[in-house]
Amino acid sequence: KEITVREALNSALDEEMSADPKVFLMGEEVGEYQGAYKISKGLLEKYGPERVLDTPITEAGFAGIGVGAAYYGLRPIVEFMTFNFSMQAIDHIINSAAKSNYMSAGQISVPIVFRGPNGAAAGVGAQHSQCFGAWYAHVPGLKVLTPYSSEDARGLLKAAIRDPDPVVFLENELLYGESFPVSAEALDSSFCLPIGKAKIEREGKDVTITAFSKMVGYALQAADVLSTEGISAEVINLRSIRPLDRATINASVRKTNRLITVEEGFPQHGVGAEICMSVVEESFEYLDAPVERIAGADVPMPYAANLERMAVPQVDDIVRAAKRACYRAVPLAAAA
Amino acid sequence: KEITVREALNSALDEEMSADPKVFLMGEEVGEYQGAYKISKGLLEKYGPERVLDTPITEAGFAGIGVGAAYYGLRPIVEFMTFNFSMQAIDHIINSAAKSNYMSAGQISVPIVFRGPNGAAAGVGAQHSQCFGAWYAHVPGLKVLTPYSSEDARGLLKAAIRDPDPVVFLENELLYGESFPVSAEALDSSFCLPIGKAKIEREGKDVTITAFSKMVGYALQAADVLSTEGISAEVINLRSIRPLDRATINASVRKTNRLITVEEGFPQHGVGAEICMSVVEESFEYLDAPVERIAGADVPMPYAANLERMAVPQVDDIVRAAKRACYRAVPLAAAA
Amino acid sequence: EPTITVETSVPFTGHKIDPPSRSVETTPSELLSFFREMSLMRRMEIAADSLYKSKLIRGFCHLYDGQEAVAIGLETSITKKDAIITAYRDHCIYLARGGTLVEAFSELMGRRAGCSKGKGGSMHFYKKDSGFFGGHGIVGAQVPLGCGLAFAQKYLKEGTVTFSLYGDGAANQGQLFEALNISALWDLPAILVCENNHYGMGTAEWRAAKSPAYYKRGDYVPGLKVDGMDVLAVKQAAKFAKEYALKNGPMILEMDTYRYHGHSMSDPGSTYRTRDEISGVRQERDPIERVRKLIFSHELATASELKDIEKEVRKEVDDAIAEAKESPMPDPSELFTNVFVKGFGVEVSRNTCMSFGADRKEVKAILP
Amino acid sequence: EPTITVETSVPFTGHKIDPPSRSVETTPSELLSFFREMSLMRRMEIAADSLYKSKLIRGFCHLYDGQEAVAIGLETSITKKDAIITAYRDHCIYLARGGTLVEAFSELMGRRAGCSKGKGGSMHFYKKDSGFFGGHGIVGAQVPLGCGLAFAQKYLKEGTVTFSLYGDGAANQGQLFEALNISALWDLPAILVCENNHYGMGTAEWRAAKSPAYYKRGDYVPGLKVDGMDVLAVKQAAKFAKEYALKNGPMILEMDTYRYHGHSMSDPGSTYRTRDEISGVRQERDPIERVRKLIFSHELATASELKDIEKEVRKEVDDAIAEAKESPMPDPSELFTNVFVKGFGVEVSRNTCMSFGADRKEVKAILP
Ligand SMILES: Cc1ncc(C[n+]2csc(CCOP(=O)(O)OP(=O)(O)O)c2C)c(N)n1
Ligand SMILES: Cc1ncc(C[n+]2csc(CCOP(=O)(O)OP(=O)(O)O)c2C)c(N)n1
Ligand SMILES: [Mg+2]
Ligand SMILES: [Mg+2]
Repeated sequence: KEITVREALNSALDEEMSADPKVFLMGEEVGEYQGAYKISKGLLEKYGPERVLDTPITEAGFAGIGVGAAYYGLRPIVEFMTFNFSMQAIDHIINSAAKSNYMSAGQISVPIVFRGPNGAAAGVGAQHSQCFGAWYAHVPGLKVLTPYSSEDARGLLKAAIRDPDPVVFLENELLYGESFPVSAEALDSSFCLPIGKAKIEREGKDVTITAFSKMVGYALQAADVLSTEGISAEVINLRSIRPLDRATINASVRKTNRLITVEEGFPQHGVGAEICMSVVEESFEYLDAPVERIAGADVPMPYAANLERMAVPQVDDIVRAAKRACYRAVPLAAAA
Repeated sequence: KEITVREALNSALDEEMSADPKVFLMGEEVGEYQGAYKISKGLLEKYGPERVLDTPITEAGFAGIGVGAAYYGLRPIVEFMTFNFSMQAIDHIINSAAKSNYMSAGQISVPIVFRGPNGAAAGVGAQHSQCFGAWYAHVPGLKVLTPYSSEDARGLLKAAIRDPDPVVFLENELLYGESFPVSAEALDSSFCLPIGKAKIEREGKDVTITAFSKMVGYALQAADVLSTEGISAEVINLRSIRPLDRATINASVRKTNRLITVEEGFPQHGVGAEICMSVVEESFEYLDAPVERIAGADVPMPYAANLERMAVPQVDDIVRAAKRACYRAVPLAAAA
Repeated sequence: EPTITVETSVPFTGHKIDPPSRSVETTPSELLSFFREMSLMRRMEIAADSLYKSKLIRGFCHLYDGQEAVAIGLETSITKKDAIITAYRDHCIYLARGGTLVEAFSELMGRRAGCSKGKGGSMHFYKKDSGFFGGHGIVGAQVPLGCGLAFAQKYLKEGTVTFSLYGDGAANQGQLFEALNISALWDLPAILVCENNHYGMGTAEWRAAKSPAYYKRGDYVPGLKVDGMDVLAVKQAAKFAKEYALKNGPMILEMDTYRYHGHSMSDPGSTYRTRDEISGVRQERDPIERVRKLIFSHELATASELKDIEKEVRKEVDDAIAEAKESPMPDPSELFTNVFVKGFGVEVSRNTCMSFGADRKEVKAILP
Repeated sequence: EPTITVETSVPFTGHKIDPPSRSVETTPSELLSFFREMSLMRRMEIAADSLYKSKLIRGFCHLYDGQEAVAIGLETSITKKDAIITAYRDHCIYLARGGTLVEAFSELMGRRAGCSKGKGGSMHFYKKDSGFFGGHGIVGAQVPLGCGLAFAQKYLKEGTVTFSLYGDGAANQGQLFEALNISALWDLPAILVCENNHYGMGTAEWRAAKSPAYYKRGDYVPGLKVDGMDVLAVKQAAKFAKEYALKNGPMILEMDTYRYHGHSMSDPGSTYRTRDEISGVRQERDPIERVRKLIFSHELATASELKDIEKEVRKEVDDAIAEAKESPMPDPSELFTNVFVKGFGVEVSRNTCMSFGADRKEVKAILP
């Protein structure tokens, strides 16, 4: 059976709301409008205005209210219409949510989910296209999840809602309408994925490609192309950026000896940099080629279609990088 | 002659305000109180309340006003009492300041400086100790400077104020009172340092240590210790995290073949990760040992003195890492 | 030219201030130009709708039809030395400030001839040389920015003011209250203009605001409620506010207006309001029809003369679209320009490209 | 026990609401306990000052002496099921909510016995089991958080309320206006308590607020101005506000109060206000002295009996400090606990330690 990512998210919300009366959803247009991207369709009707709350366009205010409700023991799901607007509320995500359990030595836990579309959409320009993966994953106390497929979306969102800690849940608008096959198991209401575990989407032996969110699809396409040229690529869907599944990444690199990281966000201090560092820290001697980073261009997102396309990684960029890594052996280390 | 970092910053502000009537200073307690950390001492008296403006404790409001004034052609210096509070204004720093020149294809430039103490102070706990270096340096359109010495403070702040683009200027409270020798040249009112250039604080041949802000001093101390053990460490003071001076870093690593990165901030997606990536990208074959990252512990900052000390790098951590790098040669690459 | 005195549709309502008179002076040529300019805006937005549907405009696109009287009325009372800043619903403000149709359509289609060279898009129009500072996508952000423009005007002793336009939804944003307090403390010539079109996306004003009396929301700052569908009322209010702000500091103008289109192109605009409501406004309050009636009642033009203007306007728009379509996409090298004022230095560009993927030569080769 | 009726020092002033009566009922034992508890707080803060000066307390430390009547008066009218949240000036609120001196001093000195096990410090006290939710360092942030507590109370149909305390400086923060609007829309039992001590750090209220009438700043939300130096007035106001909020939604209480100390330990507190001002308040409005006088005028205790209480209090504080000093620093392993509720899993801890420097074994060895 196939379902869209939108259906996956919607059903995860629905099931968790039905399982736990402390779960509620708040955000702009989540209720009567059924969600700006229709993720919350039908929930207001089913759970009523006490549990599906339309807010004014005041992110700092409603995110703070969400965090306070979580202090008290409720399980809020706070939707940002897009994560670009989470910057207005970021102090509450970092200082009020991420740090409270630590500062209170465990007295004040914060079981909250911040969710919404993140990163580049199509044609929405510089202020509406930023990826916040690296920023949030920089900060201890948060968990940062980045679903790709419908299974990811369901399993990770359900995990996030049940989790006792603050979770930043980064969706992708362009994936909402995409369909993916899902197993019967993944459709069961008890289904849940572990937080902090990457998924090997495709096994391979010549080169490892890490990606998250929409870029997982690109990495898989690149792996298809590469296989026609005799290169066997292993594709890792990170699923969680914090905690980062260093074990899975390093095990794969120890097998393939080559690594390409792919992300749509800005390169500097990005996800690729951290993955490179983690492999250099743990598996340096296994690397047969320099790690290659494919990232968004280091510019604000342009509007024009041709520039926009150049500003984000394309399948072909991944293919070229992988080929480069595979055909180039590492020179012997220079003498000390 | 020696001057403190506080005097260096104060004189830089004073000179640039006197040189350009479009430069003004705004922030909490910058005027009558002479600055929460006395950086703006005497400026209200000298330049009057039109150019030294005490603001209410409303960071989003006054940072937005600052950015608007910069759109119009003024050169605002916005002081955050500490950068922790810049999160309330971060949308203006990112979306209103960093992206406007790009979105307007060059029509709306934003000559503004956001400055204040950043990172860990002493005993101020989790909400007042965060380093925002990696976050801001993630974002194109910003320049991010991190002075260490009095010369840095003067030269970089003057450069920042004269620069036509938005600059995030990250000071360190614990350095304000420290004295450093300064040359006559650096005391001249025409003095200015180039943005985007690192400084080799100490030449060496066995291992490269990169650091910024307070950690430069630790790295220099570590280099002293290492030299007594026959290890010659090259210490790079980054000065600018964005643009990052990849050329200087890579040239050094190509010489020493070993790299230790030091930062007080959180490790994941931090400055060390980016430096590692940039060396892997450009100088992989020169590395004789894995890059070692020394960073703040991956936890919110604890208050207790013993925990706090463990949460930030100590000189000894740098020394140990450098020794490890120097005594360990890189194994041959595993066969592909 | 004779002056004509017209009574505004409804009286102004003041908050902590005596409202201006309902009698507004105008002239035949002014009324005719109102008609022409508002018709041009209306036509531009309708054309943008079609271009969007034929996929020549992408992403978000927020249309202004219905609200034209605000843009035109404001412009009538101020000069290009006064500044305006607004949100993403910015096409018509841009036009009112002197922008051209070709630049507007080119920007909408992401072409080189666009006012932001195709890099900004629908939400990010600017015309700094005539005091238009954008075009901002983050709800509410433009208000502190506008107060900052007013700060600069006062700092430079220019004797000019800034109008910051924001919606009823934006009116609840905390940063407005912060910026207003500072503006009041510092007596900035900042005029906050709430374009109350009664919906923020799908949310009716009363669902987003406990007190939807936006002209009163400045509390200690005076405010004026204005019929934003009556261009002469807007003209009168803008003049009044400018004089007030130069002398006393900030003021709020609430413009009672209406957007005919949905919020943006993905919103049909009909799930949260009735079709009757929309057609009622069109019939009774449309800003262009109001001016048409005034022109007729003062016998300034015949119905067919106005039809001719409408035809001209339509042609102007069609010609501009044709011209904009001829404009090429931006040169690929533009991807890396304008990040900083001076462009990237060589070293910086190298870094950047490296990060971007080591061999994306098609971009890299043409960098400085 | 007989009830005593006392007139508040000054009348309440209401905004959009009829104020409660000036006549407050109390009892001899209540007055004596007011005296004792406020003296204890006063003594605790003076002792913290000394500990800071002898470097046993580090970093920021914000003292509450002068403002004691607010903490005590509130507590008198509510139960531990009602919630309180405040800023960094939190020691005495913690005490009022039932926290112990030993835990307070231990926290201040970063010891294991601290209410946050030494990990929070001066600004981050909590006592969730009796409804105290901190202790927040970011000016203004506690107000939306408090409204969120009120949201939960309403959601769970508990019939309780939340008091969110904030300063006059914080009162200008935009997030307050955002949270208040939402609270009003949703009828949350949220009471915003502005502790107006007339200075935000070195800034006098009128320099930071165009309208320093904080009880009116809710605009459409009712407010009450209260003499925050009069514990009985605070008691009356808290009772009134709780009843109101449960029925109608949010309300603002402005407490006119005063901090004797500087803002924090680095501020002498005398550059932006005169010594006369401070001593004037001490002489005429001190909350403890007011109660002392009431006790005398109703002949509930003699001067020497009150002195005895003060001696007891002093001893209590000294004993607590001695005990707190005995408490060890936190175990090094605590560095990595409480980041998440369930602690780090093994793999995560490995990652973390790696990032932290590959060999910092002293920490790593003791992790799970
Ligand atoms: C901070 C922020 N939150 C949410 C959005 C998404 N958004 C864009 S426009 C809009 C509605 C704004 O309504 P209003 O202020 O009334 O202006 P109008 O669109 O009616 O002109 C929303 C929610 C945004 N751009 N910025
Ligand atoms: C957002 C933010 N900005 C600045 C600060 C620094 N700061 C801490 S307390 C304070 C003054 C607050 O004054 P007020 O709200 O009146 O409370 P009081 O200290 O008088 O109790 C400032 C500016 C902060 N903690 N948070
Ligand atoms: Mg609206
Ligand atoms: Mg105060």
